[in-house]
Amino acid sequence: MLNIKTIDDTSINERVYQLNLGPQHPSTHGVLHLLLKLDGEVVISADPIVGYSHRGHEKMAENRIWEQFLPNTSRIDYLSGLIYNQGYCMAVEKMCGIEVPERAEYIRVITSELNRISSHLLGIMAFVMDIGAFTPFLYGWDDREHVLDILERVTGSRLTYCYNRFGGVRNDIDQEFCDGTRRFIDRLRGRFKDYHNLITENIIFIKRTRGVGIIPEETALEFGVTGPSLRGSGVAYDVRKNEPYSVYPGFKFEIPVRKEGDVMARYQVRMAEMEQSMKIIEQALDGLPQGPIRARVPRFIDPPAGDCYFAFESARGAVGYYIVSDGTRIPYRIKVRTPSFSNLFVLTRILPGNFIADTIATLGSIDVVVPEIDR
Amino acid sequence: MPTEGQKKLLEELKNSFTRALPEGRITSGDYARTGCHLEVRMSDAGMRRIAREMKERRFHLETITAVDFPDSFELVYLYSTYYQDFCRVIARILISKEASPVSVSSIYPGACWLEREIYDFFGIRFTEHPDLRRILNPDNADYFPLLKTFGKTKLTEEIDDILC
Amino acid sequence: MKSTSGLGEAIKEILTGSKSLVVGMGVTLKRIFMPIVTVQYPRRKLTMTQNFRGHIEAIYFDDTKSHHCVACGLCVRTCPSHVIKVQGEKEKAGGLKYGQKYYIDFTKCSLCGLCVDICPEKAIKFSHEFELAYLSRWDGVIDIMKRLEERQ
Amino acid sequence: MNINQLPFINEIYGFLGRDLVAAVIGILIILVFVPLNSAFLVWVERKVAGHIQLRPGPMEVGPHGILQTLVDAVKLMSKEMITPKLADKFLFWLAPIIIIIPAIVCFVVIPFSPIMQVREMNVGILLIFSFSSLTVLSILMGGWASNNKYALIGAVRAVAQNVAYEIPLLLSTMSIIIMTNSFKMSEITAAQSTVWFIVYQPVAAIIFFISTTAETNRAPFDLVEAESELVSGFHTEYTGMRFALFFLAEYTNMFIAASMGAVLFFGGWHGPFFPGLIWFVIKVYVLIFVIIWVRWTFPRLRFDQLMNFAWKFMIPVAMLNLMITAVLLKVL
Repeated sequence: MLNIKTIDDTSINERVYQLNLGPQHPSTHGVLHLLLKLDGEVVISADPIVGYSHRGHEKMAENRIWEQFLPNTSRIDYLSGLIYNQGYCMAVEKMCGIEVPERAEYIRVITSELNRISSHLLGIMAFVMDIGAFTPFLYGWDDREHVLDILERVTGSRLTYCYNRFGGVRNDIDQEFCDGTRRFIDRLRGRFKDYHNLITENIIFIKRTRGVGIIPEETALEFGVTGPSLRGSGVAYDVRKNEPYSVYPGFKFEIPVRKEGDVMARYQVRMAEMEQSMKIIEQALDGLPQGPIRARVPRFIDPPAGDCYFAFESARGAVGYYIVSDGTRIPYRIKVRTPSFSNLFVLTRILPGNFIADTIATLGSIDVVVPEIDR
Repeated sequence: MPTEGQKKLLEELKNSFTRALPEGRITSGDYARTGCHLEVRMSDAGMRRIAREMKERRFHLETITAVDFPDSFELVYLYSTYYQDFCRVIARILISKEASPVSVSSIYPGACWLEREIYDFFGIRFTEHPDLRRILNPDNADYFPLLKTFGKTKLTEEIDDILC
Repeated sequence: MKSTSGLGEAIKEILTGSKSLVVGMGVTLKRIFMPIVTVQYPRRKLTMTQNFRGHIEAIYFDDTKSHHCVACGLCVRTCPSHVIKVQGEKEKAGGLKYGQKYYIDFTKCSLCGLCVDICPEKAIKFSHEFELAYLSRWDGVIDIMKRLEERQ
Repeated sequence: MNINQLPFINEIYGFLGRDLVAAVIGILIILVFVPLNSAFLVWVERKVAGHIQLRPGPMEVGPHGILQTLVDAVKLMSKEMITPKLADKFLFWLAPIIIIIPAIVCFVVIPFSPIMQVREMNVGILLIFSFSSLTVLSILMGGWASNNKYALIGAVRAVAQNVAYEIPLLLSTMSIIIMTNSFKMSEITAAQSTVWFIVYQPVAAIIFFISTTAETNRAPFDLVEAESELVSGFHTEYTGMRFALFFLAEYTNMFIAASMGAVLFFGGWHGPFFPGLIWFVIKVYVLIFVIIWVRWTFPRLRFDQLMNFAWKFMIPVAMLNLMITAVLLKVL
C-alpha cells in the first residue's frame, strides 16, 4: 500500500491539481461527480458531488396512493428492481398484516435471486472494464441477457419490473420458466471457469487489485457500509441471514466473507455470492409449492396509522423502507435507506493516498448505482 | 421469537439507557409490526449520548430521517448491529420547527451525509456539522422539497379531489 | 527478508503470472471460433414472449363486435402518471355506459400494468409491440378504440 | 514491366539521376500504402475484437463492413477541427504532424522483399528507433497544448514511461545486431536465410514484443490514452482530421513494430516456396493479429507497475541476454 501520508491542502496550495472526475465520465457508472484534489497522480482529497439524477421519489410517494408507488420502487435502483419491489410490498404487507401465500413467497425469492445475479454480473464486469479489460464485459453481458430473457418470460419487462403486488405476484411461473432457469444455472456454472481463468488468476488483474482501496472494518462500521463492500472487509452481515425475512430461513446458503477488505476481496465476495444465489434458486425451484399466487386484498388498501422499518438485502447492500402511514390512502412519509449512499461516502476516507487508476478501481469495486444515491 | 442473545442484549441496553437518559421514555417495540426491538423517545436533546452509547456497543448508524408533522419535526435515528444476535434500536426525537439539533457526525462520520440530506429536504440546520450544504438539490435552491407545505401543484390538487 | 527468497519468489511469481497470461489468451482464442450471439436488429426481429408488456390495447370481443370498456374511470384514477383519458356515452338513460374514446399518452406511460390489473371488465391488455418510438410527442397520444377498429 | 521500358525514362534519369527517381517513386508508393494499410488494419482490429467478444463487428457498410473505415475517414474529414480556446495554437496544430511524419519515414528502410526496399541504408535499425521515439514528443505537445487536464496527465504519463520501455527495446535489438554486426535491415534478413533468429534469441524476442506493445501505447500498457481513466488521454481535444492523423499514426506504428519484429526475429521475406513479399506480409499480419489479440484480453497496468516491470525485470534480463550472446559469439 502506498505509504504516502495524506498531505493537507494548506501546505502545498499552489501544487494542488484539481481534477473533476466529472458528471460525464466513462467509469462513474452513472452521473456522479468526483472532485479530486491531486498532487501529481496521487489523490489528496476526494469529494463526491451527487444529486445530478435526483427525481424526488420520496416526494412522489407523498402524492400517490400506496399502489401507485410500485413503479417507482424498481426505478430507485434499476439494477435490482425486483428486489426493491419485493421489499416495498413486504413492508406494506407487514403494516397491514396481509398473509402472502407460500407459492408467491417462493416466486418472489426466485425472481429476486435471479435479479441479484444479473445485477452482480453487470457490477463485476463494469468494474473489470474500469481496470481495462473490455472483453469480459461482453461475456458478462451475454450471460446477463439470458437472465433478462428468463425474467421477461414471467414478469414481462427486462429492467424496471413492476411484478410484485400487495399480497403476491402478478403472473404465475410455468414449467418452461423452471427448466429455463435450471439450464441457465448449469450454463453459468460452466462459464465461471472461464471468468476465473480470464480475470481472477490474471497477474495484471491481481497486481491492480491486491492491496488497493482497503476499507478497514472500523471505518466500515463508522460509515454504515453494507453489502459486498462490508463482507469484503470481514464482517458477515447479510440481511437475509442476520434478519431473515420471507422464506429465506428455509434455504441453506452461506455468506461469503473475505478478510483483506481490498478491491480483490470485494470482487471475490461478489463472485462467490452469485454461486450462493444459484444454490438458493435451485433449492427454491425444488421446493416450489402449488397454490394461489395472490392473497385476497382490497383494491385500494389503507394501512393502519403508525410507522414501520423493513430492511432487506439488495445486490449492493442493506436497503430499508421507513414508512409512516396516517391511516389514509396516501403514505405520509416513505424514506428509502439505500446502501450506495453510505458506500460511496466511505470513498472520502479511503481514497487519499491512492493513484488515479486506483481511485477508478476502488469506485468500480464498490459497485455504486448513482440513481440509488440521488433517489 | 427473539433469540436469547437478543433478549440479553435488549435487557442490557434497556437498563444502560435508563441510567444514561433519565428523561427518555424507553419502550420495547414489537419487531413483527414495526421492525425495531427497542424504542427510545426523547425530547430535543441527547442525540449525542445515544450515539456514544451505541458506538460502544458497536452498533452502526443505519439511517437518520425526519418526518414533518404539522406542529413539529421528528428526527428518527436507526441503529442496528452487524453481528449475530441482531437487534435494531430506533431513537425518536421531537424537535420544534425552528430548532437546530446537534450533529452526531463527530461520533459517526457516516452521519455527515445523512444530516446534509435532511437539511437539504427539511431545512433543519445541524450545529457542529463539518460542512452543512445541500447534497441532492441544486446549491442555489431556496426551497425545502419534503416539507408538507411545499409543492401544492395543480397535479397534487387534481389527485386530492380524485382520490380522497 | 532474505534476498534469495525474494528472488525465488519473484521468479515464481513471474512464471505463474506468465502462465495465467497465456491461459487468459487461450480463453479469448476459444471465443473467436464460438458462434456470434448478437441479433442484427433491423434485419431480424425477435418475437416477444407471451407475458411481454408492450403498450396497452383494447381486447376484441365477439358479442359486442368491439371492446368491453364501460368507461368506469378506475384506470384513470389508478394510473401513477395520469396519462389515461376515457369518455363514454349511455345509449339508454339507465343503461351501462359504453366507451367512445380512450386516449393514452404513451410518451409518459411507464407500462406498470396497474390499469390492466384494476379493470373490472378486463377490457385492456398488453400488446407485444416493443417499438415505442414516435416522431413527435403528439403521435404518442393514441386512441386505442380507433386502433381496435383499424386492426379489425 | 521493368521501369526502364518507360518512354522518356532515359532523359529523366539523365536530368534527375537514378537514385532520386527511385527515391521519389518509393516515397509515392509509401504515401499510397500507409493510409490504405492503416484503414485495412482498423477494419481487421474491429472485426477481430468483435469476434473475440461474440459479436460480428462492423457489418453495415459494404460486404462484412469492408468500407467501414473509408466511411469513417470521410466522416472525420468532414468534421470541424476544433481548437480549444486557451490552447497553445501552434503546438496544437503541430502535434498531429509530428506524429505522422516519423511513422511514414520509417517505411523507407523496411525490406518488404529482396528487391522492394525504398532505400538501403546502413543505419536502418537506428533510423527506425530514432524516428519512433519522436512520437512521445508529439504526445507531449498534443497533451500540453490542448489545455485539458486529462490530456496533460496522459502526456505526462507518456513522458514518464518512455524511457522505461525504450531501453529494453534497444538492448533486445542489440543482441541481434551483435550476431549480424550490421544495422542494415537487408543484411539482417539475409543472415536468417537458414535459421530464424527467434530460435537463437527467444528471450530477446519476448522482451522486444513487450516493449514494442508499450511503445505503440497499446493493450496492457495503454495508460497514455486509458479510456476508463483519462477519457481518451492526450487526444481528448482533437477532432476531425487531426484526430484521424493520430489514429493513422497509431496503426502505422503498429505496422512498423510488427514489421521490425518480423525482420529481426522471423527472417523478413525468407520462406519456402512463396515469393518474398507474400512471406513478409503474412508474418507481419500474424504479428499484428497477436498484438490485437493481446489488447482485447488483458486489463491495464498502472504506470508505476509498468516502470517497475521495465526497470526491475526487462532491463536486467535484456542486459543478461546481451552479455550471454556476446560471450557465446566470442567462444563459438
